[in-house]
Amino acid sequence: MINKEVANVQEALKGVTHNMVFMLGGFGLCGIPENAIAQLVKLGVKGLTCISNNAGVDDFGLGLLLQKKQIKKMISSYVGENEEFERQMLSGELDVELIPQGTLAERCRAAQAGFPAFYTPAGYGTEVAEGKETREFNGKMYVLEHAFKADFAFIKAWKGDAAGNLVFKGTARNFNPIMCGAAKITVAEVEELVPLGTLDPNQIHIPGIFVQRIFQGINYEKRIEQRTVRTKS
Amino acid sequence: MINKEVANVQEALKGVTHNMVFMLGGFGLCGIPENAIAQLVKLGVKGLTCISNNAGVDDFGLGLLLQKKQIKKMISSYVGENEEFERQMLSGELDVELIPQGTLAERCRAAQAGFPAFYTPAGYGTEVAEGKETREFNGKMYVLEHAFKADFAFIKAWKGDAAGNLVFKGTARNFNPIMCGAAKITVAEVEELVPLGTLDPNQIHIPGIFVQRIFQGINYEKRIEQRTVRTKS
Amino acid sequence: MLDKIGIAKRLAKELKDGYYVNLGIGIPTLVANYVPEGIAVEFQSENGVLGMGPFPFEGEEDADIINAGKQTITTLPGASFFDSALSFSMIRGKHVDLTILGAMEVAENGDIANWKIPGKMVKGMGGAMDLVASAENIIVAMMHTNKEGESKLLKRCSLPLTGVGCIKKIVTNLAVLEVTEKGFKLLERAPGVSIDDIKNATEGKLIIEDDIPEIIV
Amino acid sequence: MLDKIGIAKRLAKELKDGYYVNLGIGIPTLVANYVPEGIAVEFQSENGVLGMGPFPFEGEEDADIINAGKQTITTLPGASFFDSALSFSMIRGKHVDLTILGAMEVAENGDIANWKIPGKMVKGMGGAMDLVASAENIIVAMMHTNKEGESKLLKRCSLPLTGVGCIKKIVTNLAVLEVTEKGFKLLERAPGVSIDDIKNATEGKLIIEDDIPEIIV
Repeated sequence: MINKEVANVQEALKGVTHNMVFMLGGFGLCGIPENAIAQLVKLGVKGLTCISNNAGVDDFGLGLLLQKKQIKKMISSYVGENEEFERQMLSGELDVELIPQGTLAERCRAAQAGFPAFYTPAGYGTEVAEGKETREFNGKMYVLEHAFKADFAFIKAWKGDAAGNLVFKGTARNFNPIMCGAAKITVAEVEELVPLGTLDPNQIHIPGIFVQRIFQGINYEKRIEQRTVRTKS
Repeated sequence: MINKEVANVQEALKGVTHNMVFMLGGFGLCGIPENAIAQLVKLGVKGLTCISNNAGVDDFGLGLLLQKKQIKKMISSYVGENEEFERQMLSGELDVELIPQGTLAERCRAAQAGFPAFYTPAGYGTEVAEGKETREFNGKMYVLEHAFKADFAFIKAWKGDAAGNLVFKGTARNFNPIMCGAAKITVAEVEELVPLGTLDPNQIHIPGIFVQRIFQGINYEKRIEQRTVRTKS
Repeated sequence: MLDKIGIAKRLAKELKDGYYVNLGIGIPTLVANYVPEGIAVEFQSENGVLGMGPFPFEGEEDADIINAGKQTITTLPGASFFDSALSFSMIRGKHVDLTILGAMEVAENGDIANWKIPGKMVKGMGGAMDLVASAENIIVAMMHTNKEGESKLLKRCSLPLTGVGCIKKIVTNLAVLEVTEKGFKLLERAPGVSIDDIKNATEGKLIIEDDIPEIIV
Repeated sequence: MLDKIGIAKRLAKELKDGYYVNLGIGIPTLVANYVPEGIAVEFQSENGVLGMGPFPFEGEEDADIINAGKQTITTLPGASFFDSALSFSMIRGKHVDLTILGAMEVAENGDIANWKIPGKMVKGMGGAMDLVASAENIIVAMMHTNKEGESKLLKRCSLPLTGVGCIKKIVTNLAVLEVTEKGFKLLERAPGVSIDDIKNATEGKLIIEDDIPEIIV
C-alpha cells in the first residue's frame, strides 16, 4: 500500500503559493473542503484562480477567500449567492469565467482522464461558444471544450483511508470525485480516516491512485444554505 | 419509482431482431450476460454486430453465437482466446474491427453521456488511426474517435432492484456500467434482484435511469478462463 | 389568470408515466407537489441525486443531501447519488425525459435567455445550458410578462442566450403555447383570460387556430 | 544470459517507492514476485483492479476477481475495483507511473509492435495501445531475438505498430538498453554475454559508450 496520509492541513497544503490554479470540490456549501479553505486564508496566498462550481456565500466557503481578496479569477457555473462576489465582479476587481455546469464537470473529468478536448452541445449559439471551435455531428452542433489545468485540487470526502481511497456521502459527492487526479496534486480531507482494509474495495468512489495527500479533517461546520423542512402533522 | 422489472429473459429481449447492433458487457468471461447470450442463441437472430471487449471462448460467451454464425461483425480489443473466431476471421466470414481497449471503453461512455466525439492519444501513428482525423494538443498527437451507436446493451450485474439500479462485483464490473444507457435499450440481468430500498443510494454503481429492463438471471456458470492458484504450504 | 400554483398544476399534466424529470428553481420546483395519481415519475437534480422526495421533517435535515436549489431534501426508495459528470451524462445523453425551467425571455424561434442581464445581474447558467442544449422535451414555466409589464415571449431574445431553438412549449400565467416553425401557437388560455389579453402580452408572432380551450388545472 | 525469471528480477529493480505499476501478460507479470524490500508499489490491472495481490489459495478462487490475463487473483488491503472507463483514466491520465509490457519488435526510434502479424496472428491490442500512447515510463520486457534467431531490436518495425516513439527502456535476456535519439544505448549486459553477442543480436543501431557493467539480479 502506498501511504498518502499526512498529519494535518498544514502538511497537506505544502507547496501552495501565490498565483496558483486550484480546483475545489463542492456544490453550494455542500461537500466543500472546509479545512483547506481555512488554511488558504491563513496562508494568505493571493492571485489565485479557483475552479469551483460556486463561489460560496459572503462569510463561508470561497467567500472567505473573496473577503480577503485572495482570488484573482473564478471559473464557475453559478455565483448567485454572494454579494461580495458580485461587488468585486462588477467593479472589475475579480475576473469571472462562467461556464455551463456539465462543461465544468467534464473539463475536470477530461483532466483526470487524459483527454485534451471533447465536443459538447452545451452553450452552442451563446456567448459561451464565442471564439471556440464549433462543429456538426449527426446534424447537431457542438462546441470544442478543453481539459482544465490546475496545480492543486482540494477535495472533501466522507471517509477515506491511508491509501487515498475515498467514499463520498449523498450530494456532497458532486464535483469532488472528478477533480481527483485532475490537478498536479490532489489533497483530500475526510470526515473520517478509517483503518486500511475497512473500506469495501467494491464500494470505493475514488481509488487512491488519484490522490496524493489525505488527512483527517477537523471542526466541520457543514453549513446549510437553504434549510427547507416539513412540519410533522 | 419507475418499474423496470420484467419477468424473464424472453420478455427482456423483446424487440431483438436480425442485423442489430449489440453491446455486451464483460471482460473475458468475467461479468458477461450469460442469460441474454443464451436467449440470443435460442432466438437465432443473425447478421449481428457485437461490441464487446472479447469474443468469448469456443464454447462459452460470445463463442456460442459465433458457433451458430449469428455474428456478422465483432468490435473488440482482444480476441485471442477463440479458435472458431480466428477461423471465421481468417476465412473472411466474420468482419472484425479491433480497437484499443480504452478507446472501446470511452466510445461506450461517450454514447452513454451524449458526447459525439473525443480526442484520445491511443492508436496515433498506427493502423487504428488510418482514415481518422488526428490533431495536436499541447505538443502531443491525438485521434478523433466517435461515440458508438447500438440497439441493445446487454449488461450483467451482481445486484439490482426494480428501479433498475445496479451494483457490480469485483472485476465483473468492467464494461458493464459504461454500456448502460449507451444503446437504445439497456437490458440488465442480475444475480440477485433485491427489494426496492435495499441498496444503499450512496453505493449504487449505475442509477436506474440508464436501464430500461431488468430481470433476475438464472443458472449462472461464471466459468473461469485461467484458474491460477497457490497451494497452502 | 393562473398563479404560481396554477402554473405548476398545469405543468404537472405534462408528466407522463415513466418520465425522469429535471425541475428548475422557482415555479418548476412546485410541480413535484402535483404529480397526477397513478403515474410514476422520478425527479433528478443535477447536483447529483435521482429519486428526490419531499423536504425533510424539521430536525431531520442533512447538510449532505440537497437539491440544485441548495434546499435540504429527502430521497425515496430506489434513489441514488452520483457525481457531477454522471449527472450530466444523464442530461446530455437524453436519459432525462422532461426538463421544466424558468426563463427571462423566450423567442418565437425557440431561443431562451435566463442567465444574465449584462451590467445588472450575472448569476451564471448553472446547468441550464446543458439542459436546454441536450433535452428533446423542454418546457418553460414563467410569467407571460415581466415586472414592467413587457412581454417575455419575443420575436428575438434581447438578453444573452442560454440556448438556441430548443424550447418546445411554454406555460405562463396567461396561456399554454407551443413553439412552432411559424411562431407561438396558442394551445390553451388561463381561466378568465381573453385571446386579446394574450395577444397584448405577446410580442412574438402568435398563431391562433380554431377554438382555444381554457386551461383545466 | 538471463532466463525469464532473471529478466523479471532485473525489471523489478526499476520499481520505485510509491509507483503504481501496470504489468503486461507474460514475463512482466512475474515482476510482481520480486518487488524489492522496503518499497511500496501497487499493481493496476486494466480490467478494473488496483492493489492486486498473489494468486488465491486453491479453492478460494473467485470468477469475479481476475486480472487482465484472465487469471484468478486476490487483492490486498486498500485495493479497489472500478469500471473500464475509470481504469483507462488512470492510464491515459498518467496516474500509472510505470508500464512493463512484452513486444514482438522494438525500433531504435522507440516504436513498438506487439499486437498483430498480418495474415497469421491477430489477437488484438487490448489495452496496449492506450498504455504505450499515454505512459511516460514504458519498459519492454522480451527476448532479444525471436524463435528464428532474428533480432527483435530493429532499425524500423516491420509489423503493424502498437505505438510510435514511446519505448524508453528494454530489458532482454541479453541486455538492458535505453532508447535514445541516437539509437539503442547499451546500459548493462547479462552474465556470460559479450558485447559482440549483443551486437550480433541487435539489428538497430547499438550505441556502446564506456564500460558496460554486468546485470546484477
